[in-house]
Amino acid sequence: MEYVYAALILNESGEELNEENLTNVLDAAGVDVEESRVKALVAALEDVDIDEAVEQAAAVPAGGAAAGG
Amino acid sequence: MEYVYAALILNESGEELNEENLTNVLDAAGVDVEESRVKALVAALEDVDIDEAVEQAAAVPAGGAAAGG
Amino acid sequence: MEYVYAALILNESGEELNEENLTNVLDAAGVDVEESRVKALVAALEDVDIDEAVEQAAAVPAGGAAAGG
Amino acid sequence: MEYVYAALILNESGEELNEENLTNVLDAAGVDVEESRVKALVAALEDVDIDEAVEQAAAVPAGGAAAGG
Amino acid sequence: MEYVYAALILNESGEELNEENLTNVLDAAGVDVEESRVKALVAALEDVDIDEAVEQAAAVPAGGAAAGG
Amino acid sequence: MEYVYAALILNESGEELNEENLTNVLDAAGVDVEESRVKALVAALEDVDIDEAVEQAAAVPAGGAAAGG
Amino acid sequence: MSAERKTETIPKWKETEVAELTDFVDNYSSVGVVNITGIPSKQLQNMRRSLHGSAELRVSRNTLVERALESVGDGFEDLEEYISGQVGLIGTNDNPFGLYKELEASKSPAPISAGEIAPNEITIPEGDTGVDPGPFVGELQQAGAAARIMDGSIHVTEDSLVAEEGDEVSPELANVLAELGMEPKEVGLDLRAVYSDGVMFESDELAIDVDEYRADVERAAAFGRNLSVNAVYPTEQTAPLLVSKATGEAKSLGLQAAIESPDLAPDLVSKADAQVRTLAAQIDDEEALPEELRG
Repeated sequence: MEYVYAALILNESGEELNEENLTNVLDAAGVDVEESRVKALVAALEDVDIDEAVEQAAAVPAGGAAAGG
Repeated sequence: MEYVYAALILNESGEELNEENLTNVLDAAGVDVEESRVKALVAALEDVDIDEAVEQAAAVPAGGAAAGG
Repeated sequence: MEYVYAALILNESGEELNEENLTNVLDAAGVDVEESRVKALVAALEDVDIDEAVEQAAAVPAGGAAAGG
Repeated sequence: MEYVYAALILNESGEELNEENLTNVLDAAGVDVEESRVKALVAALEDVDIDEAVEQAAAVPAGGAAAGG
Repeated sequence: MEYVYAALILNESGEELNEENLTNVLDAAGVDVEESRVKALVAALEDVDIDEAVEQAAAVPAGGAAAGG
Repeated sequence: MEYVYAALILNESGEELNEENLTNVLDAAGVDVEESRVKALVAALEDVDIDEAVEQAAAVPAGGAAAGG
Repeated sequence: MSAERKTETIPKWKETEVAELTDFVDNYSSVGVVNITGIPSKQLQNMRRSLHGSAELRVSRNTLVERALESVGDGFEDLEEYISGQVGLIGTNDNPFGLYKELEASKSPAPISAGEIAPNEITIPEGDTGVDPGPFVGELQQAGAAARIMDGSIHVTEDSLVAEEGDEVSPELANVLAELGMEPKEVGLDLRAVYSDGVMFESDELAIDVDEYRADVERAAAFGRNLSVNAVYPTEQTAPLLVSKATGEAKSLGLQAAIESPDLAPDLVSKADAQVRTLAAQIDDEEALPEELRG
């Protein structure tokens, strides 16, 4: 998930979500970055409204419901 | 949440979750890092099993919300 | 509620949950402490497994679930 | 959670939610207070309407709801 | 998702899940194959137990839509 | 399921879902193709709205739903 | 044997017919045997016409059909075991499963006559027959139905099985069914078997459950999504899910570790409140509780 986390940081910081920035964040975290995965993620997120997807998660009780199952 | 994401990336890369590493990751993402938040994060996570906490989120069934409805 | 919160803090700090400690916490928070209530609370919690109760509550979606409904 | 509990006691007693007061409450409970977490919490709660957040929680019957899932 | 489906076919046929085989399957289906996506898929699946991952419901508000309802 | 996956790839690539194309995809994946299964699948899917079925699947995550219930 | 056969005289027309049938079989990738028993010739003509383009029906003497199948060989002769009674050959270059579907869909209900064999179970449903009291009650009962007079008309009091599959229909039963307007037969070209590209399919193998296939498609799609998300291989469809998942994980961690983040603060407050309420719920002594928490 580290690639996705990195994308979300960029989304919050307001920096552009591109291959270079993603690679930099992952590099800084000591991740052995695979270019193809960076590419794939950027491509996949191109048309995604990230904020909306984030909000959807917010609607689901994080950590909570476990016991509910 | 960017601080938390940064912690999650470090957790996956296996790098130590300390102030310096966190700051580096956030810096690379263009975040204007607040030292006290980084410190607080490190302190908050000191005794926490991150993998377990993450898994608990996973335990929320996708349909979780639906189930509640 | 403040009395119960005070009990929860003591539970986490590991300090003994007794009248004196409860009173100190509440005092520090500027609460006008009622002795009888402190007494009653300490007595009432004697047979309660606080950690269990707290965990049980954590299983409840904090605020979130509402959205799920 | 002790930092959050302490903040909520202050909210109920009507005392100002600042670093000093938080530290005092936690100190009185024997917590080994970390300044950075106190700072971060005060900052985090700055824009939060605590009473509203509490009400949201109240809307979900404690302990119960999860079982419903 | 065609790349994922291709991986699933290879997983069932027992053929090795590598770039060449994936490309062949996609080619045969008339997909205009992107090398980087193939690479990323192979990398993503490297340490994954596909049979398990397939059965495990994507622990996500997949019901996302549902959550809103 | 490999036959169904193959059909889903063709559905995404936009190629016609016929016996020849299905067989080619499965062949490329090293599947020992049974002609009769291909035939039955093609005939059966003539009456299935694949896009709708896929969307339906998205609304009810496999496995997850059960866990949630 | 061969000497005998040589002396056998085969009329010219038969030879021609066999040759045509042979051509027919040769022409199609799939050839089947259909039962046409009980189909009036006019209806058969209509069916023949409605098949036009997708399949062709050919009716001839069974012995000649068998001879043609033998002369083609190549496995087609195995169709002989399905030839009995009134049958025809059907040929198509389309999918045999599709052919079966088409033929089934074109069947229409029809009344059954005395002496015919029930093609499936026949059940007279519970309900008001609308028939005035009279000897029909007895006829129903004789046919095996639970019947009596209620509210001025004859009622069947429960779903009554009056014939099993394969039973011969008695004159009494045929009468009763006719009176009730029931049409328990499905008339149409009944495909017994198809020999297709070297494989023999009997009718039960040709019957496909579309719902099952639909369910398979859903399952396959769900599996694809699961894999995409669980292996963190984002696709256009699953990228939002992965974002949500990552957010959920961060939130879960944040709440469990009580991380002081503005994004989490409201949830942390809610969580604390929920904990207080849960704990309070376990306190029996109301003296120990503030008013808002008293049971």
